[in-house]
Amino acid sequence: MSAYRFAVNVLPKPGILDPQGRAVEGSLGHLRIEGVGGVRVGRRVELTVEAGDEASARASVERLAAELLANPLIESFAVEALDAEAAPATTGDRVG
Amino acid sequence: MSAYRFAVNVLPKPGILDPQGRAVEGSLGHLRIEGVGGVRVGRRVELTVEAGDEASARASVERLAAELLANPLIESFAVEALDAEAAPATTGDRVG
Amino acid sequence: MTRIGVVVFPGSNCDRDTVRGIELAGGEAVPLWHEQASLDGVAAVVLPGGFAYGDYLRAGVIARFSPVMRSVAEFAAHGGLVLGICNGFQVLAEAGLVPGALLRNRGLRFLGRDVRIAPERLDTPFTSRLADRGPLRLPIAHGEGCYYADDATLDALERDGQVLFRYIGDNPNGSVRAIAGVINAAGNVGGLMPHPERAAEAALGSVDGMGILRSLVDAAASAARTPTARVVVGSAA
Amino acid sequence: MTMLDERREPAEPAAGRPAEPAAGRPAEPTERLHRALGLTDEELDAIVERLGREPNDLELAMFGVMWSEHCSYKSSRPLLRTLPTRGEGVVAGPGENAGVVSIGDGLAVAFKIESHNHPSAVEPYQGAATGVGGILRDIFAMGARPVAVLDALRFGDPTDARTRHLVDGIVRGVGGYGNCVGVPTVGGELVFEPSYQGNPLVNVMAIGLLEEGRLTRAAAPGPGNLVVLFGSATGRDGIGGASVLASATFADGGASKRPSVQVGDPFAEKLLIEASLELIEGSLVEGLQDLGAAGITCGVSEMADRAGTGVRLELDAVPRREPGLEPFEVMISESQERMLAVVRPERLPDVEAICRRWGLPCAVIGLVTEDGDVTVVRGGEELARVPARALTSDAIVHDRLAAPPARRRQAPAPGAPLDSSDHLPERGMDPGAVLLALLGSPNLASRRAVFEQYDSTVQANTAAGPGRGAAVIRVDGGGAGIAPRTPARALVAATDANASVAALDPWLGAAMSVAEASRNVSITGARPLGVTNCLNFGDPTDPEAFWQLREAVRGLGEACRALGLPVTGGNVSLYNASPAGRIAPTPEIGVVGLLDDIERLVGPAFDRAGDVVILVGRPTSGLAGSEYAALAGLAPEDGAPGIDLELEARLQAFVRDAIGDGLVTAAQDVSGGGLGVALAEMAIWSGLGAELRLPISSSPAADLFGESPSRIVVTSRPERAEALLARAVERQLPATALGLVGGDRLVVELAGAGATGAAEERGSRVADSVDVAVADLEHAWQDGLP
Ligand SMILES: Nc1ncnc2c1ncn2[C@@H]1O[C@H](COP(=O)(O)OP(=O)(O)O)[C@@H](O)[C@H]1O
Ligand SMILES: [Mg+2]
Repeated sequence: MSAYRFAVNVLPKPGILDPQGRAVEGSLGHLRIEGVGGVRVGRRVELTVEAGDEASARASVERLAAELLANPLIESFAVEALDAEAAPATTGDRVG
Repeated sequence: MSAYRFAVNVLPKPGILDPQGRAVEGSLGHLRIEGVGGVRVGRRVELTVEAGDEASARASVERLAAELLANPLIESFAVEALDAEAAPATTGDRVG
Repeated sequence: MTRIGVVVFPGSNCDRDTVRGIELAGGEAVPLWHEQASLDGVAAVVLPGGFAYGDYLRAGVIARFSPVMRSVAEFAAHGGLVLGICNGFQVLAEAGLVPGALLRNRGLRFLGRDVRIAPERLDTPFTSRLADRGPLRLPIAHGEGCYYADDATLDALERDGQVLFRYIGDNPNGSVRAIAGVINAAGNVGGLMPHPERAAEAALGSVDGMGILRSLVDAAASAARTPTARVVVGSAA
Repeated sequence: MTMLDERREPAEPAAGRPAEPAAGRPAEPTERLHRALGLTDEELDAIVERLGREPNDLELAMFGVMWSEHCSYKSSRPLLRTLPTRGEGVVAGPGENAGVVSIGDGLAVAFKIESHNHPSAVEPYQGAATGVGGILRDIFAMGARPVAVLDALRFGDPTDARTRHLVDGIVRGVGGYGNCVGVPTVGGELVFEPSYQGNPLVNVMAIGLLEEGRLTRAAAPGPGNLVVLFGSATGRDGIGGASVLASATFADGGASKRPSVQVGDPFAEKLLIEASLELIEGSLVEGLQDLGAAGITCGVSEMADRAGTGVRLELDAVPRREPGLEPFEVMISESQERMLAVVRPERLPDVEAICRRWGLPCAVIGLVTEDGDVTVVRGGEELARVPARALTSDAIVHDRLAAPPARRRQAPAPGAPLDSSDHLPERGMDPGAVLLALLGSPNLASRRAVFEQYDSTVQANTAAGPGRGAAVIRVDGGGAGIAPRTPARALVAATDANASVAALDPWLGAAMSVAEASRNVSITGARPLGVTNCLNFGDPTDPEAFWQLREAVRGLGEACRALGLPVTGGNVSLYNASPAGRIAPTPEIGVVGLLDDIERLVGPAFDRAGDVVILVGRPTSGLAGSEYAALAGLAPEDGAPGIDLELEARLQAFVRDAIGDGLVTAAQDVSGGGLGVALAEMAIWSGLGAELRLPISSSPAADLFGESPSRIVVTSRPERAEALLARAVERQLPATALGLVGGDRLVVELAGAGATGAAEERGSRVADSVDVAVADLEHAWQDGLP
């Protein structure tokens, strides 16, 4: 078993309203940043998977992304492999 | 002037409590997904910058990320260059 | 008295209010804990408002995978009556038990205020006791209540009479076609963003929610009388 | 360096104090450390005296957080002792996590207000969110189910970008937390005043209901009992200034790994509420304490001290969020959403089962002992041993110097004759235009944009939410797991702080704040039960700031005595200042009252056309500190209006009794913006106008827009008006029938010697009356918030 670290990038599908993206664009004026557009705001989830090999680790992540992290009606996702180094020590502590 | 597309990945800093990551980890049992841990949930912002060259485009994105997209007290960010192709077809009005 | 289940997820916070609303409407409310697979033989299930499992990732998404929701899905598939209120509506949408999705409010802010909604139909289990199609004044309290479905789906919903409620005047969250509530194609699963259980007593300002709650209790009572529903309930248990 | 909670003492040596070690003391490492931990040389001496030896680093860290102003009340304690704390029905007063007052039928109400000013200035969303979380824990630690939150917020210039950022983040934070845990936010305040620029105030009040028999103390009785930590795991949250301890042992600049910002997890809090109440319901805990400032150190030392016991802590038993925490980090971490319970060994399995059911980690981290010490051990090694008392009740107390400012305005004596020396442009003003300007000003306009971000109706007991005077929460209508009762009762709550008057006269500002909060409760018909308070002041080592605090506490105490109100708890937040100077002294007052029959609730909106409008009370002179003066940009020299506390008490008793006897159809108090704004709000909230005639004592500005206290507007049915007026006379209260409710305009004709001639004198079109459409009033009011 090895530890693989992945990121799942979840973004609103093209055509789906993205009010957060609009809000970012709306504040560009205040910041005096020019030439920025096409802003889409989504989620990024990083996680570590213990698995026998990378392929099976990735399969777990794909499933997690499809079932939990993204809603296929409104969002699309992409899975990205990261350096295992990037793994934070531990985080979870909720039981049950 | 060319168009450059970037992603900004914003994640809670190490050591900062990440309630979302905990919630995802807490739900893994119900999903019957094993071996997943170290979940951190953040934001991903994709955007296009019109600029003379990539360096100056990136500089704009860095500024935007530092001043608007990430809260430096609790979040860190990384800027990632994307294929210009990745630009979504339409996303709403470009500002600035 | 007709027994109606009220699901309690960790993070549900309208479960007690919903129990009370059902009782005021003449039903017997039965709390259903999220980890139980049995629905305790209830004649209908209500998914109450709140922030199930914190609602952190996307409202309603984690709740969908709980043991009780697997049973609720099965119950619904066999024609069992299910109503989702606010977060409960979000859970139903995430679970695919009603069409569409609930996005963040267009204004990106949580909104707690009174709105007016009108029923599109009076012949559903959730609207049968409403006197007419006139507007009801009900409170909303949500951050992710912007109803969304693509145009083809919306057209189909309108055609098939699956739009349950629409906002009248103020569309608080930017819902497409001002949709405040929908039902599934079979007509036994419904969801809405406003809170009828918070408008069930004159002392608190409004009783406009009672019609919806009474409709549910009525429909549950007749479901409890029909043998098929009993079988369904038994199979889910 | 300051720490990210309400401890704001400078950790650097105070001005004038030598940076070198005090004479006679060797410059050992501890010597430097204590200052970095916020302790003075004098305080270190006091610690050595209590221990009979030098503290080690861990012990010093524990003292550093416990002897902070926030935890020890070392400057304010002598003042707070002067407050009246006993009263009818008080079952828990100051010293407990929250005050508790019996409301009869076996029920009691718990309430407390607390500040989270500094964290909110640094990280507005999380600061406000964790502020809500913290005060809620104080409530359910007592065994009460939280039923309401009120947020009193104060900011600087409303048009400034930084202010907007703070308002936005803080409001979202309050809502983000309260909405998720399912406690309605039913009231509060939003005030803009220049002195809060850079130092916003976030004071949050929470109210809970409990069965009296379930009242739970935060004590650790019974040696041999277990100390159980449940809730979130412990991380490096809020270590802040104490991370100097880490750099002493961490070569690699580990301090940067120590985030000071605490992040709230309202979902975890919701689970904590349910689990805690279930533990109490099952009589499974001997004591329960929330963990907030100073974390486990504070929790165990206070619990032990209250019971006269000690606690032996097994450090490694504390569940961690991440590896590598040092002992001091575990001991002072301010990780949120944690509770400490004291449990009999035989009940542990039941406690664990409940925590498991709610998905909360739970661990036995210590044992109650007889020795009175807080002992920290790891693997058999004793890391620290400190008497619990030394950390809490026997913490150092400072006798601070108080000195009044060199030049100060005096309030005129109550009843002093009115004059027109206000130097305000009152003669010749157009009162209607002034009224519209006031209604649209940032401090008086509708706060809808803020409170709509709150869930004010969850729990389905809110009879009156934010936006119109006091909040009204039904007690026993059948919801919230409390048996229904007929008639159903209601809790009525309000917060107020008159900082602009307190800036002129802290005694008066505090007394007026108490009077106003209590009046807001009384005018619904409810009987005020008690007072909680949050004292937001400046640096106590500055004699003028300390004088302000002392005077305000005196005013608070006198007003409470006059009104018969016990002070059941509160909180003190000092060192509130920005580079521009200290904040206006802000004695935030929360009052909770009980209405015996919710059906008899009287609201502030006009009720029906034809009702008679009656003003009870009489204006006194003094426009200083008023919104009118702020609008005019003037600092009147005549001082603020005075207060007659005995009159105030009579007025409030009068209105409660009149409501109880069914004589009143609407009641509104006169405060910000004066009588004009009070009447306008009654009109706006009902959509009804009124036709009134106001006899001017001598100055239209003072009569219409002055904010002198002890005035209310009531309405009655025409057939009851005589009885109501007679009742006022009986109680020796001035009362004037002003006219009738009706129409769609608010018309106030100014009559009497003081009014006539204003227009003539100017030879202009300027009116001697207010005559504005209610729709226009509403428009100005709705859109006034910048
Ligand atoms: N201004 C005040 N008036 C009366 N009591 C006060 C005041 N400030 C603090 N107290 C009381 O002192 C005790 C300690 O307060 P605090 O440390 O804020 O409590 P906690 O740690 O439970 O939040 C509390 O019981 C509180 O009610
Ligand atoms: Mg406490």
